[in-house]
Amino acid sequence: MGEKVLLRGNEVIAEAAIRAGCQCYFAYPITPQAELLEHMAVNMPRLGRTFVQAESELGAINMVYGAASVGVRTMTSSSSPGISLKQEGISYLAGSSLPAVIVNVVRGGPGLGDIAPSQCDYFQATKGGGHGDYHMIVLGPSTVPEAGTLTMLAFDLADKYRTPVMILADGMLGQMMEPVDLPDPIDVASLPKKAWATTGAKGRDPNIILSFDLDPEVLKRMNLELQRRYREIEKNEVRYEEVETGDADIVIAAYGTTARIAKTVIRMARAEGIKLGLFRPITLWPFPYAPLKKLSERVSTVLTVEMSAGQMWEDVRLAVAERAETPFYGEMGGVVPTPRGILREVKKYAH
Amino acid sequence: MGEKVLLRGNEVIAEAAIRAGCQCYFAYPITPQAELLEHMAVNMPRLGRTFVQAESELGAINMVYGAASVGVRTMTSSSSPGISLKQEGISYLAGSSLPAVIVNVVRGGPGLGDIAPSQCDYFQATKGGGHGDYHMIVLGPSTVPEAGTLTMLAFDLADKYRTPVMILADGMLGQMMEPVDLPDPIDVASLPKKAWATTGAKGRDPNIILSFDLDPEVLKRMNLELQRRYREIEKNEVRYEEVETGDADIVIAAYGTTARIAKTVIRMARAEGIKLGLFRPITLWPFPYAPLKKLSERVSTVLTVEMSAGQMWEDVRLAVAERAETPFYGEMGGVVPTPRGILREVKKYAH
Amino acid sequence: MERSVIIAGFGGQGVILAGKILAQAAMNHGLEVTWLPSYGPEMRGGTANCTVVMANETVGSPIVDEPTSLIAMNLPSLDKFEQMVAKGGTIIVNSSLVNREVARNDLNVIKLPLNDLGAKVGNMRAINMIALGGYVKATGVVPLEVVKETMAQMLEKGGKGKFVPLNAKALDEGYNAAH
Amino acid sequence: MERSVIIAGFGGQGVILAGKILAQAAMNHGLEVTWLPSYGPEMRGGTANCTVVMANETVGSPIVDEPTSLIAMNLPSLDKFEQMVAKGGTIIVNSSLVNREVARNDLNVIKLPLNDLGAKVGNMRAINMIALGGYVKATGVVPLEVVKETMAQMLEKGGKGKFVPLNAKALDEGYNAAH
Amino acid sequence: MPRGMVVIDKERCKGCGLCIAACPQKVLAYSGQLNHSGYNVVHTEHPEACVGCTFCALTCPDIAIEVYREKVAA
Amino acid sequence: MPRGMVVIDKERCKGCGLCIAACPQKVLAYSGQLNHSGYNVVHTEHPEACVGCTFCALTCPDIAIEVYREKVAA
Amino acid sequence: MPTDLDSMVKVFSRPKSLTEARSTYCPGCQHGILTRIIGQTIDELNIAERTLIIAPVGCSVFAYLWYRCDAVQVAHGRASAVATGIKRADPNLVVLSYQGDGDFASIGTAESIHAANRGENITVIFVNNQVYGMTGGEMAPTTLIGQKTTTTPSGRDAAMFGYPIRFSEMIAQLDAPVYVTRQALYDTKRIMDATKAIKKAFTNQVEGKGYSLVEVLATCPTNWHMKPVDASRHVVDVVTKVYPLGDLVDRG
Amino acid sequence: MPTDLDSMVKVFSRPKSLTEARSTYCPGCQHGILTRIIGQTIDELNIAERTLIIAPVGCSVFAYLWYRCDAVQVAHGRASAVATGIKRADPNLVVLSYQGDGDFASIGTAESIHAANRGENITVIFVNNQVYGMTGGEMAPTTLIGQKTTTTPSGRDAAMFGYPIRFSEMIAQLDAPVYVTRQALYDTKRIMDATKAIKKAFTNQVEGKGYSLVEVLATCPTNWHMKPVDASRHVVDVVTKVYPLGDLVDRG
Ligand SMILES: Cc1ncc(C[n+]2csc(CCOP(=O)(O)OP(=O)(O)O)c2C)c(N)n1
Ligand SMILES: Cc1ncc(C[n+]2csc(CCOP(=O)(O)OP(=O)(O)O)c2C)c(N)n1
Ligand code: SF4
Ligand code: SF4
Ligand code: SF4
Ligand code: SF4
Repeated sequence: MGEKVLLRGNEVIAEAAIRAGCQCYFAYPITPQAELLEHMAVNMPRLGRTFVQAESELGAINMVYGAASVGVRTMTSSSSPGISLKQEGISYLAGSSLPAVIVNVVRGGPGLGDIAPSQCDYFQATKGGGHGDYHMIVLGPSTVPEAGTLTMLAFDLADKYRTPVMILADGMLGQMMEPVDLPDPIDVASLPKKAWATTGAKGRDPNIILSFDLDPEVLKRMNLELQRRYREIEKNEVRYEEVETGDADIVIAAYGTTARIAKTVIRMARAEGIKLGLFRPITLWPFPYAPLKKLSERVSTVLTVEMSAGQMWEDVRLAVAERAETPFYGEMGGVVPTPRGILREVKKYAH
Repeated sequence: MGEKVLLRGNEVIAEAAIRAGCQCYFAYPITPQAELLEHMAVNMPRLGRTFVQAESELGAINMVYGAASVGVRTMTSSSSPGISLKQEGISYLAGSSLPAVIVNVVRGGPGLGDIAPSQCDYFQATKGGGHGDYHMIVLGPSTVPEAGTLTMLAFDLADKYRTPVMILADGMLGQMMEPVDLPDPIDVASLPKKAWATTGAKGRDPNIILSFDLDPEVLKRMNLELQRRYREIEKNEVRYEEVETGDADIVIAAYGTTARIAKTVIRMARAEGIKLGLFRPITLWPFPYAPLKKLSERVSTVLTVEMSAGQMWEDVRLAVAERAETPFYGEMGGVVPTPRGILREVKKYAH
Repeated sequence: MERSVIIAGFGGQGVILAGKILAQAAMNHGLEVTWLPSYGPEMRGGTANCTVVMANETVGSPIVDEPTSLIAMNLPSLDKFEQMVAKGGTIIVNSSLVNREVARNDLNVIKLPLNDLGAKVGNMRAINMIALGGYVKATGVVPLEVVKETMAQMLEKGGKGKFVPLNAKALDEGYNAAH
Repeated sequence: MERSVIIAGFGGQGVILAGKILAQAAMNHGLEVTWLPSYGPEMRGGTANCTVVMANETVGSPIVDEPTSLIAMNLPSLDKFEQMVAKGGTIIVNSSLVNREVARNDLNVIKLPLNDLGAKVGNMRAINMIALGGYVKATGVVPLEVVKETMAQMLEKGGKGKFVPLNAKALDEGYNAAH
Repeated sequence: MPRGMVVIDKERCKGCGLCIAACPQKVLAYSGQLNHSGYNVVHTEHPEACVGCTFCALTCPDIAIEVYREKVAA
Repeated sequence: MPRGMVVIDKERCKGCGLCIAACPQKVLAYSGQLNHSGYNVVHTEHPEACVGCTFCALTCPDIAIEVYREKVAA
Repeated sequence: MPTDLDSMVKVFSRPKSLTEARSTYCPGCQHGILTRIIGQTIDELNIAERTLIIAPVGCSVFAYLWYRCDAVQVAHGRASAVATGIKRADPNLVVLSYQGDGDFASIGTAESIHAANRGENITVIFVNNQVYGMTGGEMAPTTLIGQKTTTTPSGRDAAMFGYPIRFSEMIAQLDAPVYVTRQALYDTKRIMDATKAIKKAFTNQVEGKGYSLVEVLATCPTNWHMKPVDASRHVVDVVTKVYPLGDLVDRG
Repeated sequence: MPTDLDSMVKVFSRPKSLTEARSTYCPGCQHGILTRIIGQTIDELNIAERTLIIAPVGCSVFAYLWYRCDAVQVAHGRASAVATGIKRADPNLVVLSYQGDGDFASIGTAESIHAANRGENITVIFVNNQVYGMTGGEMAPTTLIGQKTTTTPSGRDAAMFGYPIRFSEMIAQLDAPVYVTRQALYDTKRIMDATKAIKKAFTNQVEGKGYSLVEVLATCPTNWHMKPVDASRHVVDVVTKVYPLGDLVDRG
């Protein structure tokens, strides 16, 4: 398309999904992702594709399970409490090796919380909020344009590894507008056929979608296959960004909206002579442990900044393993850290 | 009551809950915790207490939310997929500071999985399967008698800290019988009154139970109060067991059923001259980081053994921080590691 | 160089749209830009606001703790945001509804009687454009013509082309009224 | 010293109860004990089994990969568990239903025609007690009298006191039939 | 003296107009004044016509109206 | 020659007895033989009475019964 | 003012069981009328000290602010389950489960139906405004055929989105409920009828009779994009044709 | 055997669309009869190549083993939602949502009702055996008053546990469903009636008519603690009194 347009993050995710060939979208309304639903309500029927406002988040994720079984690209979106309701369904998707995209426009929690931006669902997304040994690929966009490109990528990764993929956004990213170059729509017909999909047992043996076997030895084998795929994803798909880390003494570890704010902090800090850099994981699962480990060997401090009580912080500490200081600065409940607030923290570790 | 009886883990948890003064129990059937429900179905009405078979796990956890609001001791139980369905409710309980006990008799996952014992819900339990920055206290009993004592403890801790507490058991612990000395019933009347409970605004200002505020600054304060309480719990309530660690060169880190099996392995290993010990977290949250850190300073290897792909392993590595080797041995899908299987792993690290 | 403005007022005063037009105009003018609304129930019946950040380089934080400008369409908005404005910044105040002076004296304060001016251009719904006109004059962040064109394009796209002349007049009115 | 036995058979053959009685008897006899059933759908219509571990000290693993004994009430059970039994261990086989020999020769094999013996004591439901009697004789893990008493207490508590004489007879029958 | 009287809490009134429609006596009308929340609030344009029937108050979603009625001689 | 005939798959039969009750001709009965799953399976005790009505097969939950009927001369 | 207050008596004032807090509803939103009716009922039955208000997720999420009663704010759709837990824990409490149509008849379908089927001794007020108010005007299960919402931008089409659900009629199929009724608030008479119905629903609970459900047709001027007065008219002209008023069950 | 196979024709055999796998049901369980009827229907309509079987959680969790059709095993209670997803993604597929009464009428209440209300063009078979079979005989929403289950050890008491739910009657209140019927399997005639009903429910879908629901009263000899033949008798004598047989909606 080439043409720059000013759009909300929610709309960009929706539009990118459409351009990635999403055929079926199912969701239940919730703030702050209402515009995503609305964009789909307007545009999916127009394109002859499926939009269903489900009776609940449980309904929606299980409709996704159905559509994914049949082999079409499919998506659902929600925000924190709604995502909690999808946990059983996500575990089933993972267990049944079904590709699907799930968007969480995170808000303040726990419980009903509020509708302001937050990053307090990182654990749920990356460690597995559902039951069982599974992982989703979790992508953490930092700007509105990146929300678009990562959504396109999400569909590709989902298909490639037969796995659910989550876009972990937040209320700010969903609500804000920013100029964006919308990616070109893919050619749906050119996507590889899914031989495993339950499209009707015509001229072949039946295909079965399932996440269970009552024989533990068989279920173990199914789990080993999942784990094999997770190791492959860890090998191939780790994505991250480093900003001004070359000479950095202090590095901020942050993702998503917080990372974006941190970029302003770098400018402010460098203006004051503090050698500050940024390590930004783009894949939150698989987490970029190795590059952060490497980086931690040559900095004094890795300051984790999150809109949470310290969740990604655990992964940072796992990577750093006490090689550097690993302090934490977090805001909670929908409060967004300000550049000045972060700078104040940075200064505590600058010498 | 002094007399030893042979009972199933599920029955012991149920009976301990009754003796801890659980007034209201709500649940939906699922294997392998059926006997827990059945014990409650028989005994709660007999004692004039509440037993409701809910329409679903969502129904059950929200009934618990209601009963907890009113200030009575209350419990629900389920197994893995059912616990996933309770995640929104658990986040609400935590957000609203409501005491309640939740039992997860874990089975193989993900998805429908199977009904054999597993430890694959550790992440969900300890990191927060629901949305938002919250924690539950998570207790991991290793034997049937301990399932009883920890259930009693769970109710006390829930009330003390106004928090949900989870008993993280597994199918084997739930199904097996073992001799147990049932604890004496507490005197319900002697429990401290809950001034915050919504028992009717008689002679006082209204009490309100809620987990939200639309003003991020207020929600932040609510979160800070939760975090303050979590720090207090971390200070006061860490529990763990060390077995033959005094001279140990290799230590197995394991909890629950796996830890019990590891005790057999210690006997076998020591018979062969291998200095093997066991570090067993009893509180899985708060995890005993400090004692394990200390222990890791004087052993060569901390071998984590779980019935999972390696979940508690992350906490072990956080504690050990590369001070010792941290290999992992896991079984999945409901397969239970055998003493010989574990010993084989141990030998890889014995010199 | 980064400029930022918080536009705030009652629910019906059109602050969200004013912000969108400004952001789109700035983008058309070649600037990097972010637009961030307050959202959800707080808007209903009560107050609404949005933040526009415009810069030559990539915008860092779309939330600003020191906006360079504030457009306060009512008293609660002035009360809430006055202290945040950066030293030397600009405040546009709707003096029709705000019955107090701006307390700070390190700012460029422009009082516009928006409701009276609205009556003058013939439609109270256009007061957001009057305010925006005043802001453009005071800050010069985007040329008035670009704002006008952008407004016209956006209204036409939304099927509200017939309101273009009115809003153009309102932009002029505000532009001229600002000293 | 730790003894363990897997008791396995068809769903209706009473293996779960036999295991419970053995476990309770061992406990009454002062031993540490665990009892672990197979559970869930695999029981339905198909086969069932349970594992009892008895020891002087705390029982470690209630799952055993080398049981010291096996009671195989039917062919699938023998097929499934024969290879697991510890060297020098004991297998009680229901020779009424198992039409093959035990393949291993490092075990103490006791063949009991349980169905015929059941007919003899007058009730096919008692064959689990016949097998248990044989096991007690072969292993001596708990005295027969303790098992009998325990059985009587348990049946009486469950309101099935009238079946005590039959089951006592069955225990004797199995005890005597085991060489 | 009118038979009834209504007192409107200006800061509670949201100017929805339901009371205006509910009043059988056409007592109420918009005042043209904005309150602190920016609403055009209702006032008693024809207080003399009020019969104290309470219809306006019954319909007011913001419970902004109190109603008085003439004391009936005991 | 009987008008009908049923063939029972012994390994599928679970001895539930529904077919015995469904047969209007009382053709079927328990055989007293256990199959490999331990079920007392049904057999045709009175094959000569079979009319091939299929009632037993319709009711068999395990689809253990096939039914044949005399060829009608063309 | 020309009148003499001394010669007047107050015949209508704020119910005592309500706090002074201002409502958070939009201008003309009939949720507000219900607040007043409920307050009045609590006053009349003198039960403020033992009433528990369940504040759902929806525009009435702030319901806990308005009553001088204990209150519990609950997860979206689960109010009837929470009410069950409360009532079973303390049967002496009077429990009001106040729910929007999205809450009660969509996400909460299972909890709503099974609480009714168990005959929980609670009072449920189910506010049918044919739209999701709080989240900005999406389709509700009750949305009328052809009605435009943000998720049915060309109007609700039965083939794609199904039909407006008459949930009370479904509940009325169950054996347990003692009282199921549909009321409206579009004029003074309907407001007085609804007041009676709500009082009856509370009285049933106080007398231990069991489950009562009052469905109330209400307006959402904001998301219907109508003036409040026109919205009331719309209820008369259109909405009551799909959702007829009246008692469906009365076993009291 | 005295008969001469050559002179005989096979008049009843295993439906072609079924595999050779043995059933996992208990002896005499009527789930098995339904398997056969469904197989026969798929044969008759010649739709095996485009039929998708949804295997629920419950005793029929293994349903995917029995048909020579593609199949999807789904979460407990969510079969109707999954069916919606499948059918919307590919309307050419024929989707059977096979669900137990716990699955359909308890945990799946919301998904069941809203799929029906949307009029999804699917076929639902809802097996009402008044008990949770798979998990060992707990109370189902359909359990009869006085019926003993593991969670109602003294029999279902309405005051504590509510009433047996007539879910099909609730579904019949909706505007969308084209066919809602209740059938049984306790004798040959009923089996033949049920066969007709199931064929009709599939035919409706093939012809694009919309949502069809066949409730089937079935036995669970294991958890009823009855011999299979006695269980059938119990359906006639007791169960059909609470759940009358027959069509509730037929807009086909
Ligand atoms: C689990 C969950 N899903 C969705 C939401 C978002 N949400 C808040 S209110 C609401 C619907 C409100 O509609 P209704 O119940 O009809 O009440 P109204 O606002 O119209 O009074 C929704 C979907 C939520 N808070 N939680
Ligand atoms: C979320 C969840 N909750 C509970 C269960 C346990 N469970 C398995 S089957 C079943 C009920 C089965 O009953 P029904 O649907 O009536 O089918 P039936 O077995 O009687 O055929 C339950 C509760 C589960 N697997 N998943
Ligand atoms: S009904 Fe109430 S809020 Fe509405 S205009 Fe009248 S007084 Fe104001
Ligand atoms: S109906 Fe079938 S399974 Fe049952 S006894 Fe007859 S042949 Fe065997
Ligand atoms: S959005 Fe609708 S329901 Fe909500 S407060 Fe406003 S008018 Fe009332
Ligand atoms: S438990 Fe009941 S429903 Fe399940 S297979 Fe057995 S008889 Fe059938």
